[in-house]
Amino acid sequence: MKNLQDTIREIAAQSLARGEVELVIGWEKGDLWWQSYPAFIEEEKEADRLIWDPLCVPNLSRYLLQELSEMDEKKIALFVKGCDALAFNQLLQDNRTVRERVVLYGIPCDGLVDPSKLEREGLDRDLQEVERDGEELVLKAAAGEEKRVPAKDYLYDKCLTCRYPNPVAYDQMLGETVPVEPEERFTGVRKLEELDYEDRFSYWAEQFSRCIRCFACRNVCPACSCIKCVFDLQEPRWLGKATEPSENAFYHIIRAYHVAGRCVDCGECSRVCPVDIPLQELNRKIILDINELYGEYDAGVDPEQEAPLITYKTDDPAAFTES
Amino acid sequence: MKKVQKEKLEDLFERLAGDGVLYLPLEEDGVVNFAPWKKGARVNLEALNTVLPPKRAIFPQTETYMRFETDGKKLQIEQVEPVEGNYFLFGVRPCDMAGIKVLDKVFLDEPEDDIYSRRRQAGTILSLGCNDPHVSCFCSAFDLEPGFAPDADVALWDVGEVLLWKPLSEKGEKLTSSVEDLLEDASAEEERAAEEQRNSAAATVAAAAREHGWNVEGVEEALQDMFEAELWDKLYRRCLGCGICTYICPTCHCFDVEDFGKWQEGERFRCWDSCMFEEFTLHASGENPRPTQKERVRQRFMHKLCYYPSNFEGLYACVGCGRCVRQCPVSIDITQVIKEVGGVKSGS
Amino acid sequence: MSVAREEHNFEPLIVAFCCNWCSYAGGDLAGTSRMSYPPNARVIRVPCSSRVSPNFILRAFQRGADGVLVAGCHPGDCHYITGNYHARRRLSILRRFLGFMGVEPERFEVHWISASEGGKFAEVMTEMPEKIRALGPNRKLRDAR
Amino acid sequence: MRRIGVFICWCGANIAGTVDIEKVVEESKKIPGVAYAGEYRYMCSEIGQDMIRDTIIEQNLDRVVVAACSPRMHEPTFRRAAESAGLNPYLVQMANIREHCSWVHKDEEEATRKAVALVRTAVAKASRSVELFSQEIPVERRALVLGGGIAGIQAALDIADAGYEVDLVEKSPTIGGRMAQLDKTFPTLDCSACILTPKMVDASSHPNINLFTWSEVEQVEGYVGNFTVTIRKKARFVDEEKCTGCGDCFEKCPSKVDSEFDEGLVQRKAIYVPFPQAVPNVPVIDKENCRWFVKEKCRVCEKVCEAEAVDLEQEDELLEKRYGAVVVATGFDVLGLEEFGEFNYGKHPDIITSLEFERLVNASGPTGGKLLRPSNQEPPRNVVFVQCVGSRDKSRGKPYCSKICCMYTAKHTVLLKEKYPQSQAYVFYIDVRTGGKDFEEFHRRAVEENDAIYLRGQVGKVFPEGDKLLVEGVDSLSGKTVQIEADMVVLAAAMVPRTDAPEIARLLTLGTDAHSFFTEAHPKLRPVETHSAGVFLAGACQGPKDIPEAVAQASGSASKALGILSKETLLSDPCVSKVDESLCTGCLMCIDVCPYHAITEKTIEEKVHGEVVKRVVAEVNEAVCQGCGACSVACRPGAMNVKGFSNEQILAEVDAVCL
Repeated sequence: MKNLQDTIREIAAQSLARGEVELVIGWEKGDLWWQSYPAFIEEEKEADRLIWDPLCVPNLSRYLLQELSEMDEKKIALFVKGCDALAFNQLLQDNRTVRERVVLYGIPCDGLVDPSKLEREGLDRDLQEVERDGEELVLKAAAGEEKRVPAKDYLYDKCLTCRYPNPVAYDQMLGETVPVEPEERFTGVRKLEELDYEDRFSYWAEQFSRCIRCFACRNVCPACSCIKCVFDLQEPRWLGKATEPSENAFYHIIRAYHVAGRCVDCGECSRVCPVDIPLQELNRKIILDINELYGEYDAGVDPEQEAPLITYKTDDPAAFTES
Repeated sequence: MKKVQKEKLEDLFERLAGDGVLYLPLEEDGVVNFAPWKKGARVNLEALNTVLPPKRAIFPQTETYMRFETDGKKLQIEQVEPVEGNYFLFGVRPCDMAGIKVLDKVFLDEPEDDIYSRRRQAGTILSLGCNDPHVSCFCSAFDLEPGFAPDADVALWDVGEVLLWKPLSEKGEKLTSSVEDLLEDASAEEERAAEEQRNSAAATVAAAAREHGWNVEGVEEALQDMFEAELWDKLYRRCLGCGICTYICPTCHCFDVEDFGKWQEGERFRCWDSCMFEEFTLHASGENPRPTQKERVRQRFMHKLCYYPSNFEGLYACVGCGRCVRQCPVSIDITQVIKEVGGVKSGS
Repeated sequence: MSVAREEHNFEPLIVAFCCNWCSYAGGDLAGTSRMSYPPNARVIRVPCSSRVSPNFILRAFQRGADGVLVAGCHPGDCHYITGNYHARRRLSILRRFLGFMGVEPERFEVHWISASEGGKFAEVMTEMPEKIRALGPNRKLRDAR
Repeated sequence: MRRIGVFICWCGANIAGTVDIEKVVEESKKIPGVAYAGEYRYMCSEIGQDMIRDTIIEQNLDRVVVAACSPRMHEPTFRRAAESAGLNPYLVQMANIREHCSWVHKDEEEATRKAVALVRTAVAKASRSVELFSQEIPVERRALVLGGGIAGIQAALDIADAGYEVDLVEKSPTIGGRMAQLDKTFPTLDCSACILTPKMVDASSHPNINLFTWSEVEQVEGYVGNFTVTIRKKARFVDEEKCTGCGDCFEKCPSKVDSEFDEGLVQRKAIYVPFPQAVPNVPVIDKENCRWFVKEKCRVCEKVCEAEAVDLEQEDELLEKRYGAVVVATGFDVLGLEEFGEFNYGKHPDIITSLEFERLVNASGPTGGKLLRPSNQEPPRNVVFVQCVGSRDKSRGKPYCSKICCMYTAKHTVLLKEKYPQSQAYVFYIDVRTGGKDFEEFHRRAVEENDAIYLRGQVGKVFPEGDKLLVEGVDSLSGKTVQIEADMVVLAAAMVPRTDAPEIARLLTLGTDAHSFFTEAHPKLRPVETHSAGVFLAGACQGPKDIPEAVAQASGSASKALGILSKETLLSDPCVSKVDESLCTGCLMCIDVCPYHAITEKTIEEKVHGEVVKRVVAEVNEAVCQGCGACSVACRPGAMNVKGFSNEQILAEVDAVCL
């Protein structure tokens, strides 16, 4: 890992020094062990702030929305994990970014650590730093103590089902590609589908009842790139501000529907939800149905491929007689 | 000092719930939040902070206060009673209790907010001292004590098999006598244990504060001159503009007013709003005095650490609960702001 | 004023989005042919089934519809050539998704009804309330206020 | 507050018989925004319309709801009435309380309740209605006719005669189309060439008609009144100006290929004129088969041409032309018979299609009009005609009836008898359909005067035996198996659209049916219009037709086209999509779902936080947009809205209808 981090710093410093780009977006470290967050580096000497560790989860592609429009013709370098690269491609397909103005450095990613999984087992106590070493995580405590645990047990669920850990879009790949061994991603959806309609409804009603309408799931989503979101319109007022069960359901159904065929399955929605609503399952249900009805489609893999909900075949199947 | 055996808690809850709504930390799908207790509910008194602060019981996210009906040109308006009756907030952490005090200043000072005031009065708050603060806890920065909430009606401490129980107010006394039969006198040993826990918790947080430089002294004054500081240019860039930090904050109290209409009838409600949202300051004209996330992020920190204390005799609108530190998806961390501003001051 | 909503005497309220060229005309034909069907459904005329946004469908459920119908030209016969092909994909995904949310599929139906199918229009208008009557009033997604 | 007027129609007893009008009036008055509610026996009558007009003025109404019949019936009527009172016509909404209410519900209470709900919904929509204005679109007063068969020629002549310029584009080297291949026409037995050739000449010499043969349409942009069409004028390699039509070039040309015009019964040269009466009578070089283009040697034609008209360096020309209206008359093909192995078509020269039969009996055909068996050039004696080959055949062919086969087969039996009185015609048929003027009489003539033997049943097998063809079939009337020793078998293969019909449909955004026939805008009432405004259909490209039908439809199309060309400007329908640029993200998904290519992208400049930034947004060409609204649903933030069916309006309707 350290090697990769050095490479990242080196590349960032170089491309800024050579004037190839005016901004590098990567990750940097906060005071607390889990804080690896987006860093915006504009000067060569700042490049040493950049880090790479198994907690660099925030998806950086979305920042292009804001940064590109503020930088006129300037170029930006971006470090992309597998999911970030899919997100980038989706932004490209949605006409929300410009390929020529972005330099992508691909980072093959072997999964990121879910802090809550460490906390659940009390492994966060005195924790200072988390490192990845092969199949293990090295947990470094304050007093220099080290503990090794199997990495797989502490990765985000979304990482365990990741199908594109190696970036699909990049100008330069940093590091060795990692093996692709995803767990089945539709297990959760299929499990819910075993419930009858009443139980499904109760399940979701309960989940949605926790929603506080913070819109983090929307704001973090690389497919939610509208300048003005339909939920924020005053007129027509599609969504009221009251956290009523009905309004919450409307929000979550339409949110998922609006990313139908464009969701790259990065799972950031689930990750950022402060009340742990399994939002990714909603998106995955739609992905599953699109795959089943209209052919396998992976959003973000090929920005040239036509998204399934803006095209059709004359002999498409319909789901209107199913019950 | 009294105590209640943990095995008797269920009886206590039943008693309290019979006398009003009993809000306490319940666990559902791994998420712990204050919610009305029902028999069989999964109570979690170990969780340090609930995801959402207990302010919801006093200042609900959505609250209808008026109904209206039209009939031709006639308009009928009916006030909706805000108070649901008695309630108990059980297991409120000292930082969250301090958060309620911050809300009190806003809503109970003149002009008094009638809805809030009536709700506040109807509640009895039982606080629970923290024994084992989290790495993100920084209440001591605001002179709060993790182990004790002086403003609660009853203070509780978890010392193993029992919860120590100490009434702090008239309401607390009244409650204590109403559940007398479920309480016992605490032993000196238990009291000493509680004392030790209090001290150790306070020491832990204070040590962390020292280590990280979480010192709010002078921050309010420093920020007065920092409206145009570079700090904001850096900080906002990673902000996603979601409302997590504000909605999970025990001191945030901004609300919006909206109508829900159905043809000839409807209702008016108020609901939490967030200064992180673009629409928060959007004028009907289309003008927005806080046009970008930079102004919004600045506003949040300025409000908590500068404007509010300027208005309320130096009381910061942050209680160091650490929720935003933990929950912000991109780790925008108020302690870093405190540290940096403190640093700016000491450096200047 | 509204259809009786009491559980014991439950008459389902159905919001029917009908495309102007085929299904609405099919409804007109049912009328001119003096066919008879129950009054549960109320038609909202739209230019094309591709104009029907999921937002409208959900809003209908929120505001008290017990069922929602979208009716358009048969695939291949769209007045706008391809509109119903888009509607077919969009609404198929939505229908399954609502099912996933726990809304019984009988509550959201899509039918292709041509301008000459007055009989089919009347049939759908008769059968859909029957199915929904068996399910009872819709409480899911409904705004209780 | 709005001042909405509600006008409730009794429609005599049609509505009032089931709906309690008084109650609807009373309830309407209670609806917020309703300033007036009244009723009348017949709102659509002059008195009713006057009442609407006068009330709008007297009551100072700003919106109108008419509760009456279907808006598909009288919406234009009531819009006009409102307009006469100075109200924008799009501020009128209708509640359909007849077709959707009084006529289908029997219980008065229920029907009345529903009528009130429908009125309330219309009021809700009306209150969200805004004034809409049509745009004036200038008309390019020229027409394009696609296809130079009889339908195309007729349409072109009609338009040209009315004084407007027409470009007639034909894919093959000559105009004339299928009709030029025919010998006689039923039921009058006129000589096809005799009636067609003068028309071809008329078309070519008409001052208002420009012929573009050996040309294809490559691209179509624009909309009614303003089409921009790119025509590929394929290289002919013969200068039309210089060519004298002497024919030396194809006399000397050494390359031979099957003649398309003669259905492959004979061969033509690589440089050729399809048939002697071709218009223009200028040869064309078929590049695929020309020695020069294939092997780079020869150039014989060039050498022999005294007029020096042969120009082997010629290149395709792309012409960009503008039109106000388009007539599509691309005609038909004959179904390929690969699926019909039992007939052994293609395996034996005496098993032919009806079109090939036409060539064999045609005086200009390969046999000079002598009907001879292709296998041995001897006159046939027994000829078996098989009807419905691929027509009315869901499983292997087409489910539809090709319509003309019954009649041309009757004609063929008559022609056979004329040529060889000793011959015998057998016709296998499913049904004989003779709907048409003098058709049944003609058919009887075939049966009664010419002794054609009609056998109701299907042919199971055709196979050669010796120099004969054995035809095995079933006579379903007698139930017996029939075996006929035939000299010739003629198959009435189904009529299908041209293979490039889907491509034409794509270019012009036409609808097609399952078989790729173009669809008309309405099967009864708009039979020559298409869903693309300004594009009209003529002839068999729309469905099987005989000559008089094709001609009639062509004249119909021409008059529709003239309806456009005779105006200097057109008024657009304002109920189309509109972009709110402030909401548009520029994802441009709307472009992908628009069937009319009505949406394009444009770059706008706007001031954001004091700085001018550029961004891409969608833009609707209101003249092209037809208002389907597919874009409005693809648009997530709702930047794309449909005027007259706006998000605000439909939402208001949903809310009101659910009360």
